[in-house]
Amino acid sequence: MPILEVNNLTKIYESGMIIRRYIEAVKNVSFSIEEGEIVSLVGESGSGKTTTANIILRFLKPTSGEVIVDGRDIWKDINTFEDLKEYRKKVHAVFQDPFSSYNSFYPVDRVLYQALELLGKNPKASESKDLIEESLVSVGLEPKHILGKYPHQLSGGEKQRLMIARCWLIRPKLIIADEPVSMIDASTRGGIIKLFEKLREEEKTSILFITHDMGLAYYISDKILIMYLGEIVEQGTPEEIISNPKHEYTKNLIESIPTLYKKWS
Amino acid sequence: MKGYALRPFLKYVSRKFIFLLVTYFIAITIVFILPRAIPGNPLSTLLRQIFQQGQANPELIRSVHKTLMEEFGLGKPWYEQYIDFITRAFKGDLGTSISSYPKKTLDLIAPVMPWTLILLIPSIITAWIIGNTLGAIAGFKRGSFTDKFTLNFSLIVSQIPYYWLGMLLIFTLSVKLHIFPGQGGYSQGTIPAFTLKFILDMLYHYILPFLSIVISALGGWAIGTRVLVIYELDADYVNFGELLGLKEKTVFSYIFRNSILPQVTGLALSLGGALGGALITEIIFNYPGTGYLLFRALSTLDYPLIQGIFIILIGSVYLANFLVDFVYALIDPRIRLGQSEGS
Amino acid sequence: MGNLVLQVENARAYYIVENNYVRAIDDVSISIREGEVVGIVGESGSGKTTLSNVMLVNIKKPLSLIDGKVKLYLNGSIIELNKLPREELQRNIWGKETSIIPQSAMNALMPTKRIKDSILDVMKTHFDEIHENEIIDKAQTRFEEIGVSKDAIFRYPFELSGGMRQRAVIAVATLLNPRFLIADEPTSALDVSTQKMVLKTIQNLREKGIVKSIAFITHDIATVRQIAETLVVMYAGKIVEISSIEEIIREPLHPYTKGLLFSVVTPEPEVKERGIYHIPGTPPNLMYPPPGCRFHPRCEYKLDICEREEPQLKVVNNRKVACFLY
Amino acid sequence: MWLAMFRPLFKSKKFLVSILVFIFIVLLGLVGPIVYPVDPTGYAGPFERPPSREFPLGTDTYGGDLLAKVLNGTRTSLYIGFLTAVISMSIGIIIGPISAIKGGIVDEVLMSFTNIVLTIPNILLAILIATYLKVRSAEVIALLLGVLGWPWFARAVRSQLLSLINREYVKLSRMAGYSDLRLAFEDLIPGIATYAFMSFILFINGGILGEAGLSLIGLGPTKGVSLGLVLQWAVLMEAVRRGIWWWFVPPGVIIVALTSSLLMITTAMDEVFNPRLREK
Repeated sequence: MPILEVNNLTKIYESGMIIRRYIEAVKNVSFSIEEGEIVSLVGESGSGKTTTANIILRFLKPTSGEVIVDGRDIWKDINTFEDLKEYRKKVHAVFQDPFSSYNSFYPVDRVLYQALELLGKNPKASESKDLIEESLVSVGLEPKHILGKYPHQLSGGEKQRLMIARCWLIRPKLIIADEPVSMIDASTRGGIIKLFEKLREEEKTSILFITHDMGLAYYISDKILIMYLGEIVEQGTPEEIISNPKHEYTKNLIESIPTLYKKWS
Repeated sequence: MKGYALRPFLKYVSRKFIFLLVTYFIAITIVFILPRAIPGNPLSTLLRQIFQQGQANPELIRSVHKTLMEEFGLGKPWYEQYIDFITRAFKGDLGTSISSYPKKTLDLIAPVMPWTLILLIPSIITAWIIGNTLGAIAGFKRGSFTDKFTLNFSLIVSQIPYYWLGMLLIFTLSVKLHIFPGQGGYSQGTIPAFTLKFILDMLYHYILPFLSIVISALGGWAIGTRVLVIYELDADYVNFGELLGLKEKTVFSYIFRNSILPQVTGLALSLGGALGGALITEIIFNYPGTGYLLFRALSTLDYPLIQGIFIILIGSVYLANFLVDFVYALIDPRIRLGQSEGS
Repeated sequence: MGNLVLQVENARAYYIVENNYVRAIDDVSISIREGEVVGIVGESGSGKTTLSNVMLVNIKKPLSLIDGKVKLYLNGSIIELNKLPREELQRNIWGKETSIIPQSAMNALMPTKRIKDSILDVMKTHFDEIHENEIIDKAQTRFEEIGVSKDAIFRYPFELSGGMRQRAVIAVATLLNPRFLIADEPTSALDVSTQKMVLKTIQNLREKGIVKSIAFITHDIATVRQIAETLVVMYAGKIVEISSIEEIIREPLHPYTKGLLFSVVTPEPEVKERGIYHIPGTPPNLMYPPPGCRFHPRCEYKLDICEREEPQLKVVNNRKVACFLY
Repeated sequence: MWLAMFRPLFKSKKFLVSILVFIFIVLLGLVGPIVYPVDPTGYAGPFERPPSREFPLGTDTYGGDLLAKVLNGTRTSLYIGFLTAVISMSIGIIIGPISAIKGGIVDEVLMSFTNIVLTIPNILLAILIATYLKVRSAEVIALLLGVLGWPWFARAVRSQLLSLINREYVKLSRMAGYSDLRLAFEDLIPGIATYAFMSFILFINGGILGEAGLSLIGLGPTKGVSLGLVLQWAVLMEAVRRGIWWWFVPPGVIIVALTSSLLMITTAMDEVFNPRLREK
């Protein structure tokens, strides 16, 4: 059974009180993710990939279609606050902007205490402190250097690692990683990518990796979905997509990507 | 092509127009509801007062009473009163004054309205221009002495009520120094006419009320524009322009132009407040405008006149509001041509 | 190798922040020659944008040029740009001899003026007398050369699409055929398809002789590799390596260059084979840079000397590198 | 954290000077009437006396002690200003967040309503309403001004919240199972707190100036003393043209000092907290 199943998802934005306008952000999107699989959703700005993420995270209600996580429809089968909390334990996210991922009024470790609370653990218990330190170490952060600090005192890479530490605590079945490294310096990106891979290896976490960077998608994923103007126009293994793109859009996209080892003609 | 280019402009302007029309309708409705909704029914109080004042002429009292009953339609169901009220308002029949019975309210307002417009329009435009220019210079030279001085000056000046500044000006420049006349729109004894002599006399009387509005209104504009300019200083087009060699003067003109555009819509929104202030200023100066008429109406509790003045004033504010927005849509190409969103 | 066009010698440019210095670039020298495209690559905080401001001598508070020279070679004579007052630079140098394609080209043109009016304003600064029609004709020709319709100059910037606007900016920046052009991350905000178009446009500028030489500033080696011959690698306000781009890709010398190159992920089999690399740690706070080599706290080849002495750029096999390993 | 946040504020000269002026005037209003216990409405002595040792601010046409009037008037004006601010803020802080959080049709209806109230010239409407009220206590004046003053604040709160709600940390708190209420208190309100505080100050100004304006045309509080009422009587009695400056200058000075010191406080706060205005 796939961990995530998206069936015929459509999101139409409506606006205007008298004259109504409609924008189709996501059109009839279907895909699935198996346990321990990393699937990349690749698209340029405005392609609808973030809207898709927001729907899966249950922040946005789709106009039609269904999202099934671990066998349960996230709109029909979640009715109580407790159901929702259960769902939150299963699906987590890492976002693009490490700076706006932290509320500047609180120390950065708040994100970890929040995770413990979600799990129903007493954040003040000594066991909690151990869990937090353990999670920090597992993402390569020095607890002394992080605990009690405010967001502006950490680098973007450290903040993103801390987000993954949060995932280590929650151990969700699915992580929606929405451009998690696009605002991180290239030389530190790799470390974060490896942390996602480690999560997948050790915890069998499935990851929906949303990105505009075909190189990253090629490197990290088991399967790539190409999204264009709200639709998934092509999907396949990284090798299939890169060496044998079928859709015009994908062909053009791959041709435009600057390569390192070969120069453009 | 031409028609296409016009479309966003017309859309913007007609949207504004409809919005203001609806709002005006609501405002008139409030004018209708108020005397009927407020406990203690001011109308009957008023009628009682008219009797109590015991004016000598019982015939007059009776006809005032009759007119009032008719105009306010008391006794009729509210919706009939309402429809009556609205139709008469749109016909320009704003009722009959009590204090100057049997004059029609509109006939009383018509002659004083121009005085208010002559005072208000030039002064708020002058204040807008001077205030924005000062603010823009201060913002452009941010951190300099000029900036600090302008800011602090504007912060204080913007909080001086027009009328109190008027009092100070009358006291110093008129009462103490006898430089300017301290009251009226023209010298007593002269008759308004289109003669050079009268116009000069009028201007002479105009200076103090004009100044008191200009000075107190410019502070707010200066503060606002200064901030807008500071926001604009780091704009990409400024940096790029400088690196293409644009002179400071040209860069300033760019920034000025872009920061002043939002202030045009600001002008539209500030009109109501400016009018309120100007009305009170007129009272201080015994200036023969709407404010003075309103003051008289208020002190004689001439409700029909008060209502009439409000319907006209609120209408004028909306009309001016619309005109300013129209001009704004004309001068900002992003509105005129319709900026494509999210590119 | 062509003649020198622009030279920066031993420049130190610091930001003054609360009575302290942020040493944004520290003792940096760079030479740009006729006909070459020099890539300047570095990550955030490496000083690459400050360097672009120094090359143009656009020094504004809180940045100040503490030390160093910026020389422009013009028809056999040498102008020390750092000695010219700002007005002089504006009138005779910027836009005319040196120019820039800014990072955020989306909003780089005056938003409430037609492009032609912005162009006329620029011309008015450089020439006492201008003939409007002539300028418009010339500008239209340049627009067409660059691949923008010539009617675009009668439009407002917001009426053009993203890619068109970017190219209009390039056209405006190069109207007066500047000798030296800086492209400051001109593609980093663009989708890849637009990015390629813009890169081609910039390449054409040199091929058509519109500009003599280009400094292409970026954080992305894969992008700059398509367009530049020489690569300057910056780290924490210093140049750590200068070499031909092919050689750097074949064999990076400086440990930082190595780390940076191996962290690049492109959809190529080579990348999957070599794996993805990252440099541990974070770049230093330039208010308190580490002593010795600024990279030593993150360097896996660190020697004892690296903590004490600053390595200077030295020539190694026709390449330049600032590292004690060589 | 809060302490550390406010520390830079006390480095601002503008802030220090204006807060001192403000505190001084508040003390005048609060402590003044106790220290100087003269009946502000009573008959104190001779008419229209200039300031003297006996009557520090002189007397008016009815022999009223002007210092007593100004001190008590300051108190009333502060009270009205504060109450106005509380009312406006309460309305704005309900409408703005509901509009932002609910979105959709609720948002559109509430914002249309807000825009209508915003465009109705509220001073004129206040005058009109006040006309029909036979008894106008200080509270009624404050209610009137407060009910008409909130729209710009509601709009600003809405747009600030909209930008906060889309911040990623808000989503992350939600993903940690936060309820809407907890989210509002922990993540949203701190984000708009300084802005709300600054708006509160501006509402106080609106109340003080509004009261003075209404009073001047005879629509102020029908009992008690306020700075506006002192000015009104000065105008009615032609104090300006008869040169009785001690009657109309002090109340005006207090109004201007009070409101401009408050405005300066907000400006200083903006310079410290708004990154785009911070001096480089």
